[in-house]
Amino acid sequence: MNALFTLAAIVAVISTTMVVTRTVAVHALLYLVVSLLAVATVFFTLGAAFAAALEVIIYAGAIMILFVFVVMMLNLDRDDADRENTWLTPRVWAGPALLSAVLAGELLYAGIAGHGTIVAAREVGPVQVGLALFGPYLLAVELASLLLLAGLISAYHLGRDSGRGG
Amino acid sequence: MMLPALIVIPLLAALVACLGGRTRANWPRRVTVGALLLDALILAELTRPVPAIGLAPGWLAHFDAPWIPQLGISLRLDMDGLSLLLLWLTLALTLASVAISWREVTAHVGFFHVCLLATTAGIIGVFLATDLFLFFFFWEIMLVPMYFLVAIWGHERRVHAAIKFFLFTQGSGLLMLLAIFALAFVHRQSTGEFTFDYFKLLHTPMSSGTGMLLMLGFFIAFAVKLPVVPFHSWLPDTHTQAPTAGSVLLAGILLKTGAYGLIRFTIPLFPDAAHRFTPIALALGVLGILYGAVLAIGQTDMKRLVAYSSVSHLGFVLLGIFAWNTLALQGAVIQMIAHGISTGALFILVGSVQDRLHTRDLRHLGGLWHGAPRFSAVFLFFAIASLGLPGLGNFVGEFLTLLGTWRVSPPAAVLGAVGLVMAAVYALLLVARALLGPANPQAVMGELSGRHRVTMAAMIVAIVALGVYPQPVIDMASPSLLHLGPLSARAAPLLHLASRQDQP
Amino acid sequence: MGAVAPANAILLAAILFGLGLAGVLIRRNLIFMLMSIEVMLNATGLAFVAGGARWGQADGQVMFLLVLTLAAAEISVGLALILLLQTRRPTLDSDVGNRLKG
Amino acid sequence: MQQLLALVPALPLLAAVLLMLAATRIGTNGVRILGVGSVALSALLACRIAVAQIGAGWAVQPFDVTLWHWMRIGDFAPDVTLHLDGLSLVMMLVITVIGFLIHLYASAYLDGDPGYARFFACMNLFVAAMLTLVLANDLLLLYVGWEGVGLCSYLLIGFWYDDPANGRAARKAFIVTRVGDTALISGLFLLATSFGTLSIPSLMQHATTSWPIGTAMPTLAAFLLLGGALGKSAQLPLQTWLVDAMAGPTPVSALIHAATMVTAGVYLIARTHVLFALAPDALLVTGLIGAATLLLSGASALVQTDIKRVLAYSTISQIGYMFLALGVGAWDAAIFHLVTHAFFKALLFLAAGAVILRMHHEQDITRMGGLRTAMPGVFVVFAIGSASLAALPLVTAGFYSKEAILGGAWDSGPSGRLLWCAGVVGAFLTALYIFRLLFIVFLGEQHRHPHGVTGWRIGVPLGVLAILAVVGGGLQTPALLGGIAIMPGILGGVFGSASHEGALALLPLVLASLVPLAGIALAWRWYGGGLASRFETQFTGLLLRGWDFDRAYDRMIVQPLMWLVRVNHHDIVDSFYEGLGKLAQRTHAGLSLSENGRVRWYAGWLAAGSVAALAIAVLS
Repeated sequence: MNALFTLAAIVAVISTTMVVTRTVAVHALLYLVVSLLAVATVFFTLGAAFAAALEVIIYAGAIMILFVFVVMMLNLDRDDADRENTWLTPRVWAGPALLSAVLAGELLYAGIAGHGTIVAAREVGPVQVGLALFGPYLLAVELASLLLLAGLISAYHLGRDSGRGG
Repeated sequence: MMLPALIVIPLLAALVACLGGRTRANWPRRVTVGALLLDALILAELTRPVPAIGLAPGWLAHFDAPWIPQLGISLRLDMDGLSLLLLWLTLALTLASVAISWREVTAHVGFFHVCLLATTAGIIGVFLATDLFLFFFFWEIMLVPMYFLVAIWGHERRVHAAIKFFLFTQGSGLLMLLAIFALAFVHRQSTGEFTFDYFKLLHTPMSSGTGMLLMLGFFIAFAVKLPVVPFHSWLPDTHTQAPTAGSVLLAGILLKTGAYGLIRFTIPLFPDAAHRFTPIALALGVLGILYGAVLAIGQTDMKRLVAYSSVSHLGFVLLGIFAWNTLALQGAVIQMIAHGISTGALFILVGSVQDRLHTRDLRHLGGLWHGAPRFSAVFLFFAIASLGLPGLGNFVGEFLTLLGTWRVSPPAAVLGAVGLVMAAVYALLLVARALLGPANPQAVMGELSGRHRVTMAAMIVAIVALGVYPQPVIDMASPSLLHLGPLSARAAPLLHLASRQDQP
Repeated sequence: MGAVAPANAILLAAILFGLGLAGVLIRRNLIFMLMSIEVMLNATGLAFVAGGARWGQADGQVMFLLVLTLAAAEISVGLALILLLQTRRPTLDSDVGNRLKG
Repeated sequence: MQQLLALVPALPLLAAVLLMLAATRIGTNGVRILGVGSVALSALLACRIAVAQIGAGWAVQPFDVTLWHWMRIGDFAPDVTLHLDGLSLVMMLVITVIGFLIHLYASAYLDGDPGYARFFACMNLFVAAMLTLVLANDLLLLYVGWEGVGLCSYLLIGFWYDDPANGRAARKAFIVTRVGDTALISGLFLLATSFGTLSIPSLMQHATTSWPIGTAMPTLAAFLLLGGALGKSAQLPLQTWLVDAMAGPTPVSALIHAATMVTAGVYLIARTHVLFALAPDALLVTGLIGAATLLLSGASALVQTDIKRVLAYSTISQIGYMFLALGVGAWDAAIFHLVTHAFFKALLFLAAGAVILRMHHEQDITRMGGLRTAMPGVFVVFAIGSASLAALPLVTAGFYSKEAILGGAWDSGPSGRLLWCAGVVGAFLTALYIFRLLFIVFLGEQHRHPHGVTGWRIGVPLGVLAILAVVGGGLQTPALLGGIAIMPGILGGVFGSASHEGALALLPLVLASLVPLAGIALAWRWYGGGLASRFETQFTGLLLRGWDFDRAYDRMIVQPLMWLVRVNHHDIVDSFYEGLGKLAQRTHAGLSLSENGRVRWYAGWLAAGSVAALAIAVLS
């Protein structure tokens, strides 16, 4: 299990790095899917099978499909990729990268220094999650549904405008 | 009931002027004049030799009504001779402002007169209120319409000037508000009563440090208004940019609220602290006289020059107030009135130059005498009044002030007298650059209009009368200043010592 | 089979978050920025799940579910906006869209 | 009759106000009648009052007229009270009579000037102010007249306002005298604070009773009053304005120099002589200043080429004589010289004016010459005036008054002898420069022909003044020469009975009378043939510029002040507040840079903030 975790983690990090650095949007998108799948594996190793399934279905499935559609509609071509290249000079990325590295370093430091004993993960099954969702978190679930509704309506509204060509 | 009427009538008139001003341009003007005359009638009724029954000696009228009794705030108005004098000055100069704006102001006539009346109402309130909270209320009320007067009808850099004016006065006003609250709390600590009543707050016992801090709070608020160097710098900008009527109101009356505040509040409320503050106040007064004069000499903008001369003149008022004797105080009061008239008149004259020639720049003027001898003669008259020629009102004020100051500090009096020499320099430079010299084809202006002429004539008569027979003014003001009598008596031994050391 | 330590998962989350942030900061193309945001959200979800696994409680996964909802809603609106922008202005450069400048 | 005293200053004042208000309506003739008539009436009234008040032995019955109470503040109660005694009577007569003659003359001199009415309004105001000055019973009222005189001099010197130079001269006159006035008003403060009153009689009484001779207080007070007097009377170091004051029309110069203004300082000291007597130091300084002024400006007069500037320096010099007299305590001699000086200086100015008028406003004497034949009348009166100024023995008024002064100086101890020497040298200089002027202008070759004739309104005043300049000496003569004592009689009530005449030694009298003759002889030798610049040394330029006082003041006072004014033109204090505003604006600009609308920057700042917050949380 540990080996699987390690492998998945390495894949996740590498593919995420690729997401950030690719110039062609579709490539980046594919790497993102890989990254999400790797994280889904991590979830699985952590004993959160339900979350892993959701990650694959909704993230890697539904959301990424949205991305694909949009990227297709945008008609990105060679020029866009070249432009991305010109935007990615070291002068541009050095500062933000350093900042992010510092932040990540701080988080890592906090993660390492924060706890005393290492405890193994305990499995949490879909039943438990379901009971929690429709028990104490009922209100949150309802709010989330409202949020999704709002997202749906606004996306529809905006998309309709864009369909008419503004 | 007459005292609140004095304040309410202009406010009501403002409402009426505003409502009817849409269609007929002269309607607001007439309403304003009517309201001012009505006020003047009431004031004339109040100007009687015998005070009403049941009032403390020196007080002429009284009004009291509860406002926020829980906090000890009431609508308390009282009038004594000093207030009465300043109210007369207020009404007269407001009337003059209306008269000279008759033709000059054509945009938003209704709102202009609303602002004028609202300012007047605020000023009247300031001169009457004897509840500190109410006083502060009026103090702030007079600012806002004045701000609009400058910002809407002013000249080139009016917004800058208006904001500067507002920031200075508002900022210093907040200091005063703090001091007022602190004073009320100090009073409650010592007596258990929470009140803003002026008469109850007099003689509030407090430690000397507290007294000094609170005194400074009041002093700075009034010093900004007066204005005292180094708080003067809003004044030249505001005066320069304000419309003529605004300048007249500012110079003539608004500045006097500062002096009034010093006489009415700062000194009686904190006599000991104020007394310890005397050397600094005298130094500031002298500094104001000289600094204002030096700056006035260098100006090429006529309005700015007159504005700086105001700084110089009001330095005398500060000297007079902090000289701690009746002579100097009387001098300060007369100087206030004379300055109101003479500087107001100068602003009117400069305003009419600006109105006709569209410039106030002395470098482009000159030779006005050729085209307008009468105008120039009047201009010369007020310039000379402003440099303190004996026989005119300003001289009486300056002389008495300096005479009183000499008792406290001869060097201060001598330096003040040096200021008179500088006054001659700037006044004559103003005259020479504007009026004298060869005829200038670009600067030909006609004579004054009828309304201007009447206004000017009245002001000339007033300033001459003040110069040759100031006794009525002195008599009217003396009871109010005698309130300060015990203070100066208390101050006397100390001062005597000081003057001993100072005298050669 | 050795159990995975949730602490390590937290570390992974931190790294992914950092990468995502770097993406947001570095990329000028809105599409890439949105993707990077997804990465960051995902990292957050990972942290929640790891926390839940540490204590054996369902709350971590509930939170992940909520984050997921949020991501879905956000991405749908965001993509719609991108489409709109694309039709209005022929660029997805985030630096050009600075009309909100104070 | 006593109540009518108020009318003496009131008539010219009223006429001035009327002239200002109704100038355009009454026409030139109206202006003439009103302007000249008011002073004439005033002069008649003054004479009538004089006749009524002068009793046996020429003693004057003093009286007061209180017009109204000016103000009452506690104990300080100055009144508007007129006081007539011998001194003010003499001054009043001089002012009104000479003033009237000058007005009459001016009515012709200024014919056709567009500012005719304005001119007479100012002239009348001038006379009114001067009368107020001399009749005031209260120093405060005196100060009103004092400043009023300054104002009128300003208005009249700058009368031809087209030329900015005239305006500058007028401003200079006003401001320089005002410097002196500052000293005077400080003296007023001192006196009023010490005694609680400014009424002259009670001041003098208080001073004698409470201030011992030679102590600090009377000395300080006397010095302050002296400062005022120096300014008004154009004595060192405040003499510079008077020469420039020649920018005004000639009648104005005559009025300023003869009847009004410059004599005010002499009058002030004479009026407060009790105080000065308490301050020997101040008196000594007065005498020394007088002597120095006498010599310095006499020397300057030697080289001037402008006819009016010669006379101006001459006036400064002659007032120096009066100060010298005051300095040695010869009060009545000073006033006597004031009177005779008024006669001959008015005569000289008016005659010079007649010359100038007929030479097309030419004032340069190097372009004149030989006018004797064309203007015999003017020549005669000018010669009489010059003789009187030079103190030609026995036949001129100037001789008697100058002898009175020198005699007074001779009698007053060792310092007096020194001053006497200065006076004698001054007498020599006086004779030299005035006859130089006379010879250059009237003798020698004729360069230009004068035009026109001299009318009666110019001729009559000249004639009257010429007579006065001769017979004026009859007011007071030394014992050796008849011992007439009209002046001492009139002034006796004020100064006490002085008795110089008995003590006057013969030797100095003779010596002093011969000196002017020597001066005239030298002038004849040098300039008798008309124009010749004999007196040319390297000092000439310095003398011409009046010893460079102007330049020194310019360097020491005017330029530093103007530098300050220029530097501080924009108000340093204000720049502090404006700086606050600028600071706020800069801060705003800086902060709004961060608000650049670029979402990545916001994210970056967000991240930076998180980094900082985490760093605090983690590392602490």
